[in-house]
Amino acid sequence: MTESFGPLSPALVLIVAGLLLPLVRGWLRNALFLAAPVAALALVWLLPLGPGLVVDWLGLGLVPLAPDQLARIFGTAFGIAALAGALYGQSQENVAEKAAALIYAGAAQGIAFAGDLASLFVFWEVMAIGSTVVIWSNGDTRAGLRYALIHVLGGILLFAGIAAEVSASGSVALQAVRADSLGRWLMLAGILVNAGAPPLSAWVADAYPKASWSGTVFLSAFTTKAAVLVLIRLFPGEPALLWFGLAMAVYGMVYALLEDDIRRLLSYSIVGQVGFMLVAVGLGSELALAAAALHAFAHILYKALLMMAAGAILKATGETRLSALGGLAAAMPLVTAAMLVGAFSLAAVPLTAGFVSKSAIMAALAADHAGLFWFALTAVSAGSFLYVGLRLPWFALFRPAGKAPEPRDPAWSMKAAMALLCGAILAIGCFPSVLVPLVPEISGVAILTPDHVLFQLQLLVAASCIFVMVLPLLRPRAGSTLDVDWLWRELPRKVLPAWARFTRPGRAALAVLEDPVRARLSAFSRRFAAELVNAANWRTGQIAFWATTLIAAYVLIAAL
Amino acid sequence: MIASHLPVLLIIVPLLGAVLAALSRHGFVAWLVALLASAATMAVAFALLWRVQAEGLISYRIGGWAPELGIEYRIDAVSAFIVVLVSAIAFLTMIYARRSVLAEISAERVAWFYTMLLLCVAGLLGIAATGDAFNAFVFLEVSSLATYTLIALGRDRRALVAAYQYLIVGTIGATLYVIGVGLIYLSTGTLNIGLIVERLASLQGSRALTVAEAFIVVGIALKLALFPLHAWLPNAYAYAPSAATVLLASTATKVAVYLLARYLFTVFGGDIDVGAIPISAILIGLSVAAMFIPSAAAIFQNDVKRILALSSVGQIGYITLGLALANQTGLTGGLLHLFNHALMKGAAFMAIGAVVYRAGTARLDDLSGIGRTMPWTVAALTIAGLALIGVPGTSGFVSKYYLILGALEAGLGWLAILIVASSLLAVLYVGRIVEVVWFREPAAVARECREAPLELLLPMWILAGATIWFGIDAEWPVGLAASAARVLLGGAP
Amino acid sequence: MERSRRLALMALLVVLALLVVADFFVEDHGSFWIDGTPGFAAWFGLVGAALAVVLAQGWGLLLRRTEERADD
Amino acid sequence: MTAPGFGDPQLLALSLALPALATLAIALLGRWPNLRETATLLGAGLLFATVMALLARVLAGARPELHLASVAPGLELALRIDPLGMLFAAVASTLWIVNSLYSIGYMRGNDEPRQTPFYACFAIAIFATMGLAFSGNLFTLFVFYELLSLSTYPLVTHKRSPTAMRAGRVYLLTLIGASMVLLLPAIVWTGMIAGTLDFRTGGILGDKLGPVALALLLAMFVFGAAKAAVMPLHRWLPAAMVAPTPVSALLHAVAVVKAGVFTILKVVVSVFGIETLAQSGASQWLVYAAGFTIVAASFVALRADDLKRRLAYSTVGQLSYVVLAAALASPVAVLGAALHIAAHAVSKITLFFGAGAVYTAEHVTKVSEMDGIGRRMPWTMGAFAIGALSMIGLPPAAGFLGKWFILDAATGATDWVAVAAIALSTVLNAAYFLPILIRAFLRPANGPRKEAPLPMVIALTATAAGTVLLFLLPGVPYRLASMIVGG
Repeated sequence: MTESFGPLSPALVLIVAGLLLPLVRGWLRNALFLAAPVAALALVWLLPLGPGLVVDWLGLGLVPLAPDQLARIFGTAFGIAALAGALYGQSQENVAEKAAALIYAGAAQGIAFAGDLASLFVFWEVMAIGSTVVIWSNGDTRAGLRYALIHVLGGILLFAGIAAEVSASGSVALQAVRADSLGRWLMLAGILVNAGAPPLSAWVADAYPKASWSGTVFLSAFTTKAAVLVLIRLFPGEPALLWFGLAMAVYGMVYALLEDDIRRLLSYSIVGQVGFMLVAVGLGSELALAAAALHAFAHILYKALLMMAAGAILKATGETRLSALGGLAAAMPLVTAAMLVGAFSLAAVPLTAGFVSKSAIMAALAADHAGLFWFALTAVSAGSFLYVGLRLPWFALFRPAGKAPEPRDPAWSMKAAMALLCGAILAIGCFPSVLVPLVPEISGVAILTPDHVLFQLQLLVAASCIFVMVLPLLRPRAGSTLDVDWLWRELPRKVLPAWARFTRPGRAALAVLEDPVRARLSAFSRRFAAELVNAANWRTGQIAFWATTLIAAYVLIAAL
Repeated sequence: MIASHLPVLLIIVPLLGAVLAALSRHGFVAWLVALLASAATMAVAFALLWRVQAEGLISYRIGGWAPELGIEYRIDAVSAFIVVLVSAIAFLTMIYARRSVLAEISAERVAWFYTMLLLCVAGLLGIAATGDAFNAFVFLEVSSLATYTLIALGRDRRALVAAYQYLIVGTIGATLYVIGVGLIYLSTGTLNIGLIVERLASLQGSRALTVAEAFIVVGIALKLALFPLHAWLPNAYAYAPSAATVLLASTATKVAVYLLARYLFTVFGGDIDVGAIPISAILIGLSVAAMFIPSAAAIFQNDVKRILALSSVGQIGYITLGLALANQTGLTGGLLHLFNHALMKGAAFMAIGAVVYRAGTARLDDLSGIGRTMPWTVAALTIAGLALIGVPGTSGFVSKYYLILGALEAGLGWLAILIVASSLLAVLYVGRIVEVVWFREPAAVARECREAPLELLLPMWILAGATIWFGIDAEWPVGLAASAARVLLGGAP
Repeated sequence: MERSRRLALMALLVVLALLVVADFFVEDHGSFWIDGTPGFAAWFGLVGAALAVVLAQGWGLLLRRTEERADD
Repeated sequence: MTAPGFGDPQLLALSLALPALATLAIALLGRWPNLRETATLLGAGLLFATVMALLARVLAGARPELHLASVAPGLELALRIDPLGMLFAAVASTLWIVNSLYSIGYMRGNDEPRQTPFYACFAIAIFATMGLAFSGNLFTLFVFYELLSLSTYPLVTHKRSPTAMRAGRVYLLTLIGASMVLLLPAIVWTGMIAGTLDFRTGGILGDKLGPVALALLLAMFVFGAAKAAVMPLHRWLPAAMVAPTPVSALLHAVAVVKAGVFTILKVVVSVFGIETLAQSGASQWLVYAAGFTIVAASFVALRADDLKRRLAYSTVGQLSYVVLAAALASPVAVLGAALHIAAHAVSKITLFFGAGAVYTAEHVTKVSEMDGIGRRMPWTMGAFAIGALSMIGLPPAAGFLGKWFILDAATGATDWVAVAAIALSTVLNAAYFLPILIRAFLRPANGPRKEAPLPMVIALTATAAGTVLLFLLPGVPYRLASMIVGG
């Protein structure tokens, strides 16, 4: 049955559409922009599950299209994100961004469906290119360059790891492994860079907010989640991931609590949420992996929705800093609703998709008796509600604003996209059983049971109490929080001049020593050259002298 | 009948030619005589080569006297090799000489010039052909005296000074040589080389002999311009008439090398270190010095003729290095380089002579862009230059290849590196010429020039063509050089 | 603390108390020794959220700067 | 495919005769530029056809041979096609067509003087490249190697400015100097030890040399082939950038530099034999040397503002990828090296074409002057972007191919130094190529759209397309490359 669709993979559809996009104009361009994700989404479901199609390339048996359950989960999520993003971005004028966004989405689909390491890597890099162009299209070159370089670094680490894996095992097959050799560590490191794991997590909050109002929606969906997908495939149950995940969850929460800019805040929260997924992947049980996939699915939906809301605010007011916003709820009701749905979903408020997926993760942790992680993540969940469910809506939307910006109503397409995602999130939240065909492993998880709902509500209300109590502390303040990227963004600026100052005396001393030597050398070479110029003008006596010397030498040696 | 008298004909034909040319007193007639005589000589030389290859050693006793009393001419593979080279170059020089000489020498001296040219050739051939140590001295003097005159005929006033210097140095050299021969005669009682070899076998370790060798080697070294005894050469070549320079550069030093090889190998035995004298080591040292120092000096010259002359001194270093290595491959390389260098330097001096013929100068500064107006001439010069560097595809490469191989066979890896490293100096001086003549905008002089006449181009291109030809198919010269080397090392002829 | 905030806090605490009470009436499926106890989520949420704020504030004191990054 | 009686040796002879004839025709037709250019294009086209015919034979398993001349005992001028040479020849002859087209646009667009010698020398260089690729023994290789150096000297000094002449001197001295002082003795030494100079897969040295001597001999070959620009013998390459862009494009991205790495690779495969080399460990030092070159060149490129200089240092780095692979001395590494030769050729020529097009249209030579140029010349800079991606090694561009196998080999040999060098340089490559693209596409354009002359645009579009196609359909080069070691 795979044969009947031939090589028509969702990835190919999107990438080709992306390449064609700049060539068509007017309504056709917008139609294509929208139709391609629809077609891709349809293909995700039409492709029958199976071992896929083997292509010979460079002597490697590549399987660029291997539909399985996991591919379908992520394919669906990526498809919905692409569709919603395309709908949302209809009014975006920049064709480069739109084309790149489609290629980006296509590459993500490609990763989802890749059945071997080589095709995986190819799509991995195409994804890096697509996302970089999406960021660049908004014109911030320096951040874009930093983003690109970090991803090239991640890419080459993964590449080296894959090469090591292939040369060790002799095949490009995707198989679950442990990080037990340098090559596999490289592979893991490459994936973790994309997942936003420490120490290089800073790129997420650095780059994503630099994209346009519509570009960020795409960015929030694909790169990190694709990394989670690959981790599920390659490193399920890798213990190191537990700790990486926990660190990311805490990091994301702390930085998000401090952040002023909405989109940066949401970017930090991506890291935090991916941390949840990584913990689940590190756990490695079937349920945990399914939960990780499900959380990725849900996260794609609600984070896209949040980014859409943020993008709408940006488009309407030209501002995304909490400290400069406020009181938008009345003027932008739909955006307010969207942001609340998204935020609540992130915070796992019951009846949202996030509640379903986070419950699955917690259940998996409980099932494996991973007490430490269970308690820690529960605490982080409470903290997450603080920043995204309370702090963000309060300061952006509800608090009385000193100077009220004059928002413009978002375009119909943006509204439609937000409505679509709100609907999806709430539908999943209310009827978790719709996910069972997609993720059968969660059927046994208690989700909308009274005790579980009550538990979650207590947690959320408790967090709300703390929020109200310490509200002044959480007031957004303009500024920035230092991160690891200080090392490459600011350290060189401080060190290089200091280094120059430091080496100047040394160089001066060297020059003092060097100059006479050089002068003497040049004098010598001048004399030498003069000597050579006149080499032919020896006097006869000199020749006679040499002849005599030679004979004398001969005779002398002979006499000895 | 004639065939049996070939060895002596080799000398007699040019001598007779010289006499006729002197008697003719007319430039053109003298030239014609010289041309015919050299053509005949060349024919004789090739016939000799053919006979040597077929029969081996040819011994010819003048007047039928026994070696003890009379003079013996001995033609073996080595002599034949040299004889062919000298006579062929001489013939080409004659073709080249007519127009060149007309332009450079006043009309009343032209006949005199050809006389001297033929005398010189006769002397050089005689050295190669004779089997008698003193007779070799006589021929050496004949050729030298002719050479002094030839140089002195140069248009430039400095030619006289150069000729005078050469006269003094040459005389010193000849004197040292004859002292050495005298010492040998005192020890062995004979001047015939064949007999000397026989009698020396019983005289190993004699002091007198050692001293004799010292005198002979240094004497010949003066003639072949071995560094540091080379200083007479650059000015002599630079100021002599172009045609004379061609002949001298291609043959005179080569014949001296032949004589050196004769003494080192044939007379004093295959092991060229005689007694306590490490001739091999000294010769290697001097050869290496020759490869570097004069070549480096060449880079700084502004007169193309002087560049080429100093380059000759350097190239002689390679040849003597081949002798010093004293193994089959190395010696083959040395002799092959002798042959190849004659061709390439001949072509180069012919080319620069043609340039002088048209432009009136050999100063590099004045020759900017002359390749634009004299492409064929300058192309020949370039080919010769590439061969001097040792670019593969030219004959220079093949001989250097054998030298490197010889050095490696002797276990002297560093020497192999030095051989190629010194080629870099050639890259510099040749590159300098090439850059100026091809890649600069034409100067005033160059713009007014026309291509050289066919008479100059023809012999020049025969030599340049041979340089390329023997770079691609070197079987013939390699065969000649290899069999000569075998003879010198005491193997079968 | 201004009045509206105090009111809100009171209201929230009341809600929380009600939830804790309700917790006594549902069957808990605790996975660990403590998490099944009634009201666990309430006090854990208070402590967890407070810890989060403290952690963030502490981190902010150390690394938060008032100026924007040079090339943001 | 061909008439009966026209067998492999004849085809082989034809592949050398065609560029030679083209040289002659170009020289004779100098007065009529259109005819002269026709001769160039015709020669290129026919050569391409010939090489393709040979390619089909070689893929089918034939190994055509042709004896040209015996120079002296032990010195034979002989040709023999093996897969590696075939790959090199195919790349060079294909790109000669594109480059000819481009040259015509460039030379006319810039009103360059001395066009006849330019085209003639170009044809000689191709002649030498063909001979080099098809050489059957070390001596033949050396002959064509030197011919290539000599024939490109006039091209480097084409501008005749003092800078150009100085660069020409550096160029010639380094290339000829290194080849004479090191390559030639290495060849002679090899001949002495092995008793033959013929190339033979698996090597001719056997176990006649110890590890130290092997390492020394390898060093002589590597640094002797200075065209491979392994540091410290790399200075000639940036210096040679004074040449007109088509020269930089074909010769300093394809023919000349590839001749260097081709020589090294060929020597490793067919003189040392990869097994001998791998077992003795004599090439380990070269991994470090090449790794250093890769990284150091990238750092220099990072700081270069002159576009062609940046590309030149990029070339220096990329060449050492091949050298590194050769040093790893495993079948996979050789495969990667061969593919990298092809991939780098087609991508780097695209980059140089782009640089030349920008120069012709706008007289821009510095990266700092390229603001917004991508908006004005979208085709040119689009192609440039593809070339840049390929240099970084990102799919879907050809640069990925070689890197894949080289990394495979490096990790397979657990040579983490090599892996680290490649990883670091990849990031650095991105760091010096991406700013160009950012400037070109993201800064506002300061003028109307204005593309380079049409022939140039066609040429660079073709090579950019080739860069992507080579990635998507690497079948033929892959098969050739995997035949190198396999037989």
